[in-house]
Amino acid sequence: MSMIVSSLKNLLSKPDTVRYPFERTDIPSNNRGRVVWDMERCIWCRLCEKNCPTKAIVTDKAAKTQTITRVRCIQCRTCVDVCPTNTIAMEPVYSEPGPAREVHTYAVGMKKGEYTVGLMPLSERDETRLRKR
Amino acid sequence: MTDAITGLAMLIAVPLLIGLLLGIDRRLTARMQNRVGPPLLQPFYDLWKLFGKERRAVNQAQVSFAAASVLLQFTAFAVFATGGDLLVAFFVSGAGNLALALGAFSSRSAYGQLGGQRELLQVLAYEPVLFLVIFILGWQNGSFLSDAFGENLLYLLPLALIAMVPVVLITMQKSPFDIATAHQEIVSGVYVEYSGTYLGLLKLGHWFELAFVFGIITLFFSADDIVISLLGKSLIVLVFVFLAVLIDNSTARTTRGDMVFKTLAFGLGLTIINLVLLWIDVSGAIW
Amino acid sequence: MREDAATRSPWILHFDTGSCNGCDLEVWALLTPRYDVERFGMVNKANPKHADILLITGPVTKKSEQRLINLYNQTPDPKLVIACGDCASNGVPFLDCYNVCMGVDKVIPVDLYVPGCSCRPEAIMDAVVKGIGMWKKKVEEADR
Amino acid sequence: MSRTSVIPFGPQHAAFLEPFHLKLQVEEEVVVGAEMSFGYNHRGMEYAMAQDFKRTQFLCERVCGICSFHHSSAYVQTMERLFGIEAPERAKLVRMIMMEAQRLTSHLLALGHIAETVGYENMFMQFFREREEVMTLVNRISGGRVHYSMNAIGGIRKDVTYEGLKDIGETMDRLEPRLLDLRSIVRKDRTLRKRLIGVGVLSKEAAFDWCTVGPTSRGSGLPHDIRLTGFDGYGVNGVKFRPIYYDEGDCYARTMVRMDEVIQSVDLIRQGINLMRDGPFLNAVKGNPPAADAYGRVEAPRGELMYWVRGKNEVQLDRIKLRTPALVNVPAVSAMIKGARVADVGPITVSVDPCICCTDR
Repeated sequence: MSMIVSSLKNLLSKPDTVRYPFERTDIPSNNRGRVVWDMERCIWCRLCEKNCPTKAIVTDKAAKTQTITRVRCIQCRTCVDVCPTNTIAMEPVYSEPGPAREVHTYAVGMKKGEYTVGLMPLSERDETRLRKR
Repeated sequence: MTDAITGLAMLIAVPLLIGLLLGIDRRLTARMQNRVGPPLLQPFYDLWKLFGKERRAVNQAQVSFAAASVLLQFTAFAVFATGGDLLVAFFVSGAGNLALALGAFSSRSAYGQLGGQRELLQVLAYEPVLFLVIFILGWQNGSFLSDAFGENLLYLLPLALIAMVPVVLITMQKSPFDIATAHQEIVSGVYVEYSGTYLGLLKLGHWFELAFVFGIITLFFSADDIVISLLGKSLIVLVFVFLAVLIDNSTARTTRGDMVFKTLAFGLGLTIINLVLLWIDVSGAIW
Repeated sequence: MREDAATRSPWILHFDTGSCNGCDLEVWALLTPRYDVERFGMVNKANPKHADILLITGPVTKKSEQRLINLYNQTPDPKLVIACGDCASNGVPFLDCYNVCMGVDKVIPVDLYVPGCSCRPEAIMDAVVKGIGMWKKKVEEADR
Repeated sequence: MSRTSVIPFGPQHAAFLEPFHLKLQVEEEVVVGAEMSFGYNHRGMEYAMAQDFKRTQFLCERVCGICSFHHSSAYVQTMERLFGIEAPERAKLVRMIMMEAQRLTSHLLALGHIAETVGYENMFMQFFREREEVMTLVNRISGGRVHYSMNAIGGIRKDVTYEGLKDIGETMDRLEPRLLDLRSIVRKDRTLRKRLIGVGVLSKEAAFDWCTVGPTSRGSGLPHDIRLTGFDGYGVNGVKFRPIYYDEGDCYARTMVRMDEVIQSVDLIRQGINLMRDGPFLNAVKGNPPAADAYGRVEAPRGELMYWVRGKNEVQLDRIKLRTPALVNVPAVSAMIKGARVADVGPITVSVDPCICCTDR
């Protein structure tokens, strides 16, 4: 087969493209998208916080919250594996891009899948840089 | 008077048609690569966006050369559209290409230099062929004035028309002959140092150049009925665009030496054979 | 009118500032048949002078810092910077690495962050669509 | 009159995906000298990887996204040797299947990249279309498109299900005829052959002297393949393959090595699926790495990838050292590039498949 034949064949066949924003792409059900908490089950063992390779998770036992910085999470699924009570689950949906780096806080008493949105705390270096402006 | 009006109408309509043609070209390319491709009006969006960008130039000479290039290409097409001399249009268009190359040379960027050099090589490769085709057209027609073409030359000059294929490939910046704008080698060659409005100007100049080259192709066909004549002309152009896209999608880029040699051998060879056949025909030997 | 046309023709410049190639591949996947961003008029120009959107991947190593600044300065206004991936957003997988600036926003202003390591092509496409939505604001900024 | 001018290629250039700088000295359009500089991608990975041996499992995937699974396989293999354990057979076969799947994505990327550098846009698109098929497959199997995160010290973290294996087999059946079509196109296409044959020749002796590995050395007639040493699934009884090599040593030979290896990978994946038996998939390890050293090597898509680790009875490692294939292949470009035309610089550099994030780390 030569490329001319292949080109003509492609011309006559349906394009391979997924018209994404207008059409859903096939994200598989086991896709490592983002982690969510079902706070009813959390026993505050802090294993997820300790095992997170990028320190994306912060557990606050006093305030009864689990906080994750979305841009710090590398979707390694370690937290899901170590959780003894299946509190943490991996959703196939990926985190949304946005103009700010979001921090999601899951607290006891929230409905399943609900969270409050905050902004990523600035490091010292960031603050000095912003002050300069 | 009517001539002037048709000429004026052509001056406005044809660049718009060229934009549409480039849209078709991009769409067709995408479909051959199994993609959906951009909307048909994409070239207009691109151009409009470029005119809205920040004006930034490396030096003043560059801007003057860009302006010169556009003006010359426009003049070439205007001469053609208003029924002027083909030879004048040809040389003015060539000067436009030279201005483009000089604009690239005026910046000290290595890619610009290479692009300018390659642009000149391209001119060297396709202009003799184009010149010979124009010559053979004019000779057959008995006049070089573009509005004096009223005869159907397609069956007399088929080989000369085929010789236009590499010329169209080069002017449309299509592989295998897109060496002056070789994206992966020298980024965008002659256009590399231009940005925003000035890049938009050069793109517009390129549209005028294409309008002139496609205009020459349309001269091959003509009929008494104006509708048939227009239909035939546009059909030839569309066939050429389709061929260009097909060749673009099934070849790798050649090197510069190959390009010059192949274009010259193919184009000049075919036109000369056509010329010889015509000459034999005129003397009444065969056909 | 001006921003309307511009939003239909965002030309991109992709620059790898020390990433693991994961997000770079996804940027390339965008250009190829399956995702084909040329539907939105997006073309990879690889030339800062022609670009509108800068897709930056990687945590910005010390050596590519200056190059990134140069590319940013060479891009004519209005322009948009998208940090693709976790490492471009805040450099996180490379926490302990000594030679990184920890994120694109430490070097040049960033308009959009794409989370994910590596970020999915859909996420980058979402970011570009969002970026196009921000274009009007950008044009006004450039006019000022 | 001869005048040399300098053309800078990179760090940001259309032909390269990654940042590396190539300073070419050209006369007209003939290259008379080339100077390469690296380091744009140097993050300090070796230091970071020595901080926590558990985290390194994920960090080593981020050394390079194109051969992430090979990196993590090499690392866990080294750690298994350090701990003195062996992964179960099922885990080994899963590793082999995923490594070959990644080889498919990597080689299809390299092939598409070569087509792109010679201005063959359509072929680039075709290769990437097939590549996307493999990408979605590995996404379905492992949950990630680029970083699979499947390996664990002592086996794999999660078993591949029966449906998963069937899915792999079906995808390979779908993919194979299309890859064979592409191979016949690459074999026959005249313009591509004209651009690649005889360009960037690296003789057998030179390939040996420059210590090249992987497809670069196999394109020069050295049948050198680490898979023959039988690590992971390649050592399982019943897996058969022969290294592919071409004698010409030019860009076209290197391209064809990759093209044939793509077909070979499909075959190896099928063999792996057929040999798969039920059984354990993880021999978990306890404790910190002992104060000893170990090395492990795998055949990454670009060639031999070697990890060397020395533990110190702590979570931290004393030293981790990796030797990546691109590190030895890329310098060989300077031997191929002399006397080439500027137009050939792209194909020559890309034909060794430079992976700068591996080289610089």
